[in-house]
Amino acid sequence: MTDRKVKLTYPHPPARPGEDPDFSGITIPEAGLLDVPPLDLDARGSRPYANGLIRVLDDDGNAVGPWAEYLGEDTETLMRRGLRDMLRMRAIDRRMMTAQRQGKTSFYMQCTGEEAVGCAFQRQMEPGDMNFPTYRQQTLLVAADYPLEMMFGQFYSNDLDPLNGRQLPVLHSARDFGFFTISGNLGTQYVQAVGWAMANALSGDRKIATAWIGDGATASNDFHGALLMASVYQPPVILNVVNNQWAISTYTGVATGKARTYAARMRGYGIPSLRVDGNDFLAVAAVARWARRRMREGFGPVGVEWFTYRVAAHSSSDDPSAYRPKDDGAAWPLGDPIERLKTHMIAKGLWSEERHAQAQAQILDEVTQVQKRVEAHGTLVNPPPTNPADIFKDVYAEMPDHLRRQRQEMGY
Amino acid sequence: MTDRKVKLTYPHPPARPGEDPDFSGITIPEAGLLDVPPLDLDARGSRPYANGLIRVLDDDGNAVGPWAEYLGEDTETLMRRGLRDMLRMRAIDRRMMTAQRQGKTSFYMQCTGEEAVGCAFQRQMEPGDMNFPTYRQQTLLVAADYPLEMMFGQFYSNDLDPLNGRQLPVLHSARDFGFFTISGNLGTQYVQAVGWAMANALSGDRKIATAWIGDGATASNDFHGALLMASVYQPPVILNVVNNQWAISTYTGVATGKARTYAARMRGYGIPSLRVDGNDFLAVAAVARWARRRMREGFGPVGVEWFTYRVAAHSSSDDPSAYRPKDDGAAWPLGDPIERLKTHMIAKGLWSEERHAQAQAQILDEVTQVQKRVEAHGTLVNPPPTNPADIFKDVYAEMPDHLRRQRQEMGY
Amino acid sequence: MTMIEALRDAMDVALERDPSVVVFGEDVGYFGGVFRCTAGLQEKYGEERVFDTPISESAIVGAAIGMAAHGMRPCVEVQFADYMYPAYDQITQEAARLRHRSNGQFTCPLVIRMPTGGGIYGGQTHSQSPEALFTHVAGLKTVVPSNPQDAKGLLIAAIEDPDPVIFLEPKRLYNGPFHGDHTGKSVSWASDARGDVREGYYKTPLGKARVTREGAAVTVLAYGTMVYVAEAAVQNSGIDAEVIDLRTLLPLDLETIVTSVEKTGRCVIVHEATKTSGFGAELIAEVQEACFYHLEAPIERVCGWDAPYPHAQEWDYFPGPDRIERALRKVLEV
Amino acid sequence: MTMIEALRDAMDVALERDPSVVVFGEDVGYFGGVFRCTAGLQEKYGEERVFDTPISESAIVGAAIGMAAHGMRPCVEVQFADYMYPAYDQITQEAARLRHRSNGQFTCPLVIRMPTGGGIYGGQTHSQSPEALFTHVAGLKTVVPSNPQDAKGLLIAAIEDPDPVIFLEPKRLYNGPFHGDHTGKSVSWASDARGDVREGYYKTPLGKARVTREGAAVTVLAYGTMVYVAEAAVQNSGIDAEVIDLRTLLPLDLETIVTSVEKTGRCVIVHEATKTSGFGAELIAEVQEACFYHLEAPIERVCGWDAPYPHAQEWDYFPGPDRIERALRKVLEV
Ligand SMILES: Cc1ncc(C[n+]2csc(CCOP(=O)(O)OP(=O)(O)O)c2C)c(N)n1
Ligand SMILES: Cc1ncc(C[n+]2csc(CCOP(=O)(O)OP(=O)(O)O)c2C)c(N)n1
Ligand SMILES: [Mg+2]
Ligand SMILES: [Mg+2]
Repeated sequence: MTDRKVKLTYPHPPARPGEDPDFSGITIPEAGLLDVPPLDLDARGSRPYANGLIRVLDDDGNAVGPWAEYLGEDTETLMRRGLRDMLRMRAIDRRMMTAQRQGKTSFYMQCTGEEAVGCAFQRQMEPGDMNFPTYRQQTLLVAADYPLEMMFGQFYSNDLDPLNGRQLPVLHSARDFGFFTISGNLGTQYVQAVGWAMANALSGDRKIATAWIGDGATASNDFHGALLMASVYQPPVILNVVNNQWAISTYTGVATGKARTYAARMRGYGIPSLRVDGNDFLAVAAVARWARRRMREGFGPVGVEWFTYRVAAHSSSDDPSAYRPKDDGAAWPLGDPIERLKTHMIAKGLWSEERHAQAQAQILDEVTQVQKRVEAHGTLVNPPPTNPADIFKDVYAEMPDHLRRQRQEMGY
Repeated sequence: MTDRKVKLTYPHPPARPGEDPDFSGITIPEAGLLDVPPLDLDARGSRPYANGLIRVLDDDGNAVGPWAEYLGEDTETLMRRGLRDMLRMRAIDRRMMTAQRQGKTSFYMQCTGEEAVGCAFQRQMEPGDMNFPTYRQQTLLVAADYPLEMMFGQFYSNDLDPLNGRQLPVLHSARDFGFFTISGNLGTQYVQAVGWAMANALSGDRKIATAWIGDGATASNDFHGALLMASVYQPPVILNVVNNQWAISTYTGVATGKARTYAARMRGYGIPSLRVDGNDFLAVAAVARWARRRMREGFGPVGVEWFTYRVAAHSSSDDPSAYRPKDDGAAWPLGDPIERLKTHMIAKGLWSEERHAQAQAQILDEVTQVQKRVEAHGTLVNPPPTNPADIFKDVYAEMPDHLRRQRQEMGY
Repeated sequence: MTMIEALRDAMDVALERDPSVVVFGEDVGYFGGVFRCTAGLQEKYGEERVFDTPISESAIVGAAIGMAAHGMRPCVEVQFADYMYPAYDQITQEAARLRHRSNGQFTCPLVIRMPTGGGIYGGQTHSQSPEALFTHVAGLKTVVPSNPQDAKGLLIAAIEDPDPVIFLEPKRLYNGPFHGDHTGKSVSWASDARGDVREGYYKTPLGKARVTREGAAVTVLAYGTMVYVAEAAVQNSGIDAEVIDLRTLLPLDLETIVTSVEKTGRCVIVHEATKTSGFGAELIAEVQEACFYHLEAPIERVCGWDAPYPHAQEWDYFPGPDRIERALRKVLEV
Repeated sequence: MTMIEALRDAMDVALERDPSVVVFGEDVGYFGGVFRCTAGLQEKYGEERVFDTPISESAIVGAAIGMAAHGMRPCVEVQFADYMYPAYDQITQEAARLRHRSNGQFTCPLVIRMPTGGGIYGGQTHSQSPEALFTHVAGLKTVVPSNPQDAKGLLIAAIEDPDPVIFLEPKRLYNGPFHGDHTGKSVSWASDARGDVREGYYKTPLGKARVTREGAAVTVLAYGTMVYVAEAAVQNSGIDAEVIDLRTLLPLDLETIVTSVEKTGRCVIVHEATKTSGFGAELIAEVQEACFYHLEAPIERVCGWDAPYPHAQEWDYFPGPDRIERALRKVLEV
């Protein structure tokens, strides 16, 4: 009786453990093909950008096409800073993963391979702009020159932790650095960012909000709510999707379904959307600059899909060898963001392999020094960290009676 | 300091009370322009159908274009039944509204102007197919020949009520008539329909599910969840959006934002989608037939936006004169579904004004007779309806102890 | 003044005094809300301050959280408490926690108004009383006014509160007190002293209960509509009960409750919400702990049955004066 | 067998016996779940029976409801109980009510599994215990197993149950019992009799508690991880306490509880969830009503503090043996 015609489909990644990495299904348009649209681009007009891929750096490390021209005067400083930020980020990831493995904290999440996205983006934002990041945008903090002492303090939950040990090591909050308090619940902050941007517009403070979400979390309800609210009220918000192809063990196909791209999905809401090579530092910087300018002119929200690859494990609790080929990341056809920027800078005569090795070592050393200093204040497990009675602080602005009684019961 | 460039937008209806109805902003393509796509249409290919409007009946009542040819052999029976169903629906609405005004029940919701959607759709479905309707698709019941005794029984919450008085008069449930139990919470059933359709595919029962939602409720989380799940697993489900331009007092613009159409929004999920003149009985029937056939072939979900107008108040609690021009509905450029089908049938020599008036009177009389018979069993307020202890039944399959104790406490 | 007018007046005062106050929700703008609580406010303050939203409770609350964190004071409406569930994630995991998890960097001064309770033949999706789902969540305050005077003062206090406040409005009281007899004549607020609402700005502090009737025999704890139903039961029975209107469920005014129960030695708790794990359970837990040695009888609960709120059997479900009277007699028997 | 293996075994048995059983959720298919509870099941039963889903808890539950109404028996996983909130609308307004509101036309035999509780340094979004948010909702059953034997039998019973069951798995017990001392050596289920799980099909009935330790001085009501922490406290204190593992919170085995409290005259309730409006309140309400004349002292609650679950202060938050011991002594003082 069963009708074999009607069957469900189940999206699969191109390769599984034991197989070779396979990215043949991914179409990569040439760099430099797409032009820079006017700032008042509408959804309809954004079609080629939503279905295509904005790229600046070509396979040989040359910066090509109209977006290369869009970077402003001082691209040299931009690139030097960017390279430093990305190297610093990678050094932090490395140090933290090691410390986590040594049992000095509970948990960590790396952003290896995705450094260009946040590092290039953040430098195009303005003071007072507010990012609503996920746990994989530590890059936004690094590029905002967030003191490493605070980052490591939270990592170890010691007395340097700006959040008093309340949050997981990766769930930062740094209002003064334009970084909203991260939630462990996926998606929730996407729509909060839209609300913040509405407040930007209503208060006339000339600032903007930026929303961040992973490809997997685009499935969340708040992704939908955010796009809808942004489409209706047109606040100054940049709606970022970081498509790194994986949601823990789940392939991005389970989040896209038959949609062409995440940018296309956003475009369906009437929000002009672009898709960008997220491993191309210059492409990210150029598009972020364009988006920030668009906000300034009051042309409303924009969606950006940053196309990248999660090279590392999902988190310190995850082992990707159980669900994808070994060294998958190394085969990613859009390369490594640090390598690509380095190659370009060398080609431009601004950098060399030697200086790169030197810088890398120096940055790792700096980071390690900070880490050691901070670790001397104690780690999560040794010695015991923050004050237990602190649990009751900040539940409310003023502590109500029942919490006061509970604090007493605790012995404080 | 405020930057007047960055301002929020607030969508408005074209006219408000005291103004003339204004539908000049609505583009209505000619009837018959769009062809019938292949059953395996994909999202990309559905672009013209999602942004256009499928119409069969032109302004003079002629059935034109390729979709007119798609109705099957016996269009005469189809139209006669359809006209009768629609007239019956309108008679029911009329009788029920009057009774509600007389205080014989708590609440009612009419579907005036939207009769073609459900009436034409349902006759294209097959036995065992399951509709997941909203409160405004009583038409699906009428066209499934649901006994009026049961409908009125629920209306009066008397002993003929198949739901034992538990539900509001409009929130029907009729499994044997392919009608899923309606929830008062908007949107929830859209994704349940997708789950049911997944079960259709997994069990190989050759049946399908149809999901229904209003334009306003497309904002709900479950709309998003449903489209995503349908896009990922490709079950046999028809995803209907009834765009009647209003959500209580809120104009449809607040639900669309800058999106072009609801069909376009669905297309963004990778689901092929069509937009149809919902006041055109023949267009609805043709597209429903096409969609049902597509399902049979296992080509996956399809989205349909039925473009119509909510002529009546939102509900018996609502007074539209507070938020839209008087007689807005009469000015709706796509006319009245009954009038349009009647005109066509007269043009075809199948009908006449006299027979129409006669049929109308006869149907109203039939409905009134049933109503009277059912009313004799009691109304919500007089005499008291169903058994109070029934509250405790069906909370669980077996009544647990605590409910047994509560029933005793009640005195049963 | 009706409770609807009192609530409107409160929002009017707040909008007038503080430019960071904004009011929004489904049908809240042009039309003024399906219960008319915001009627006229958009006209008065413009669309930037009072506006309509899409039908997404999670997006309404989510956006409001973003605004509140930025520094505004949103006062949003969920059309019926029964429709807050899509927003439950944003309310409990986000609004309730911003201050704590960011160590005070971000805060969430947000009010979420929602009509609650039954008595209007609304069936299972227009009658629910979800207060216990909020009182279980640290970081939220939960308020249930029972009359126009309180409604105005409490709403102004809620809007000025630095933390998120759930503001549950008993819809059966919108137009008048309701003593539980639906066959009786409906009473308007005009004929009730508590409908006499002061003009202009005033606050009724959150966290303070009110003894609405003094008595020595037994303490009745109630809130919202049940305050009147309890009063009716007391009246009918002739029992010398003390009735306490809790007004705020969290923070709870335990002092007023304990003082009363220590005096009476007996306690009956009344609410419309389903019994199991309802707020009555928490009240019992606190009262038995604080007043154990004063209690002469088990504390009784009169609540909604543990079933979905039915449509036609509304008055069999609703905890009416008779059921309350029976409970009063029961605790007095011993 | 670990609890993870026992749960997997239960699903294996159910998938094997009944073709209408399907298992799905985030990372549940190919990978076998972030806690490995479904490892190997997709390989064994194919993708149509065991599959991965998008990250939308509401869509997972919503689709499962549709499948259940059609006649299947979905057993879905929410990755952490902390992530059930987006699905709360579907769970409480839909799954819980299909049978009632359709007068039995549609039913919802659905199991929603979710890891619950703290003790793994998961911070506020990987540690919550939301059981009271389910017990308040008529139409749901709520189960919390505390050991592999029960976990398997209860899960099979839940999957065969004709109504929706919330199945909360204390993640701190996945790999072994935990007595509340995180500095001590971790114990595996291999060394515990309750880790000895029978092969093949068996059911542990929903709604039956278990006395895990008999005693005469005081009754301790606990569930999940707290059963072991309570046992440790009892052991440490040398008090002759009776410990009851509730296993199912709703329907509640009141008989077993009442029998015990009538014997001991004293009662301590322990749970990890925040105290206010937690399930402990309901237990107190029922116990004081049923056992009022047997009670010698106020019933004590030892619960999570009314604050978000902190990361670094985990062991100050977690209701450990010392706090329980203090409560035991307190109720015995009188
Ligand atoms: C509401 C919710 N559901 C599930 C989870 C568990 N979870 C944490 S991260 C993750 C995968 C997210 O993938 P993606 O959005 O692609 O972000 P990425 O990790 O790739 O940066 C999941 C399922 C969660 N945190 N919140
Ligand atoms: C979750 C939820 N939020 C709000 C409501 C209240 N409500 C009932 S109908 C309605 C408008 C729905 O409009 P639309 O979806 O366009 O359907 P229509 O009434 O036009 O058929 C609203 C807001 C609800 N029932 N459920
Ligand atoms: Mg990802
Ligand atoms: Mg509508």
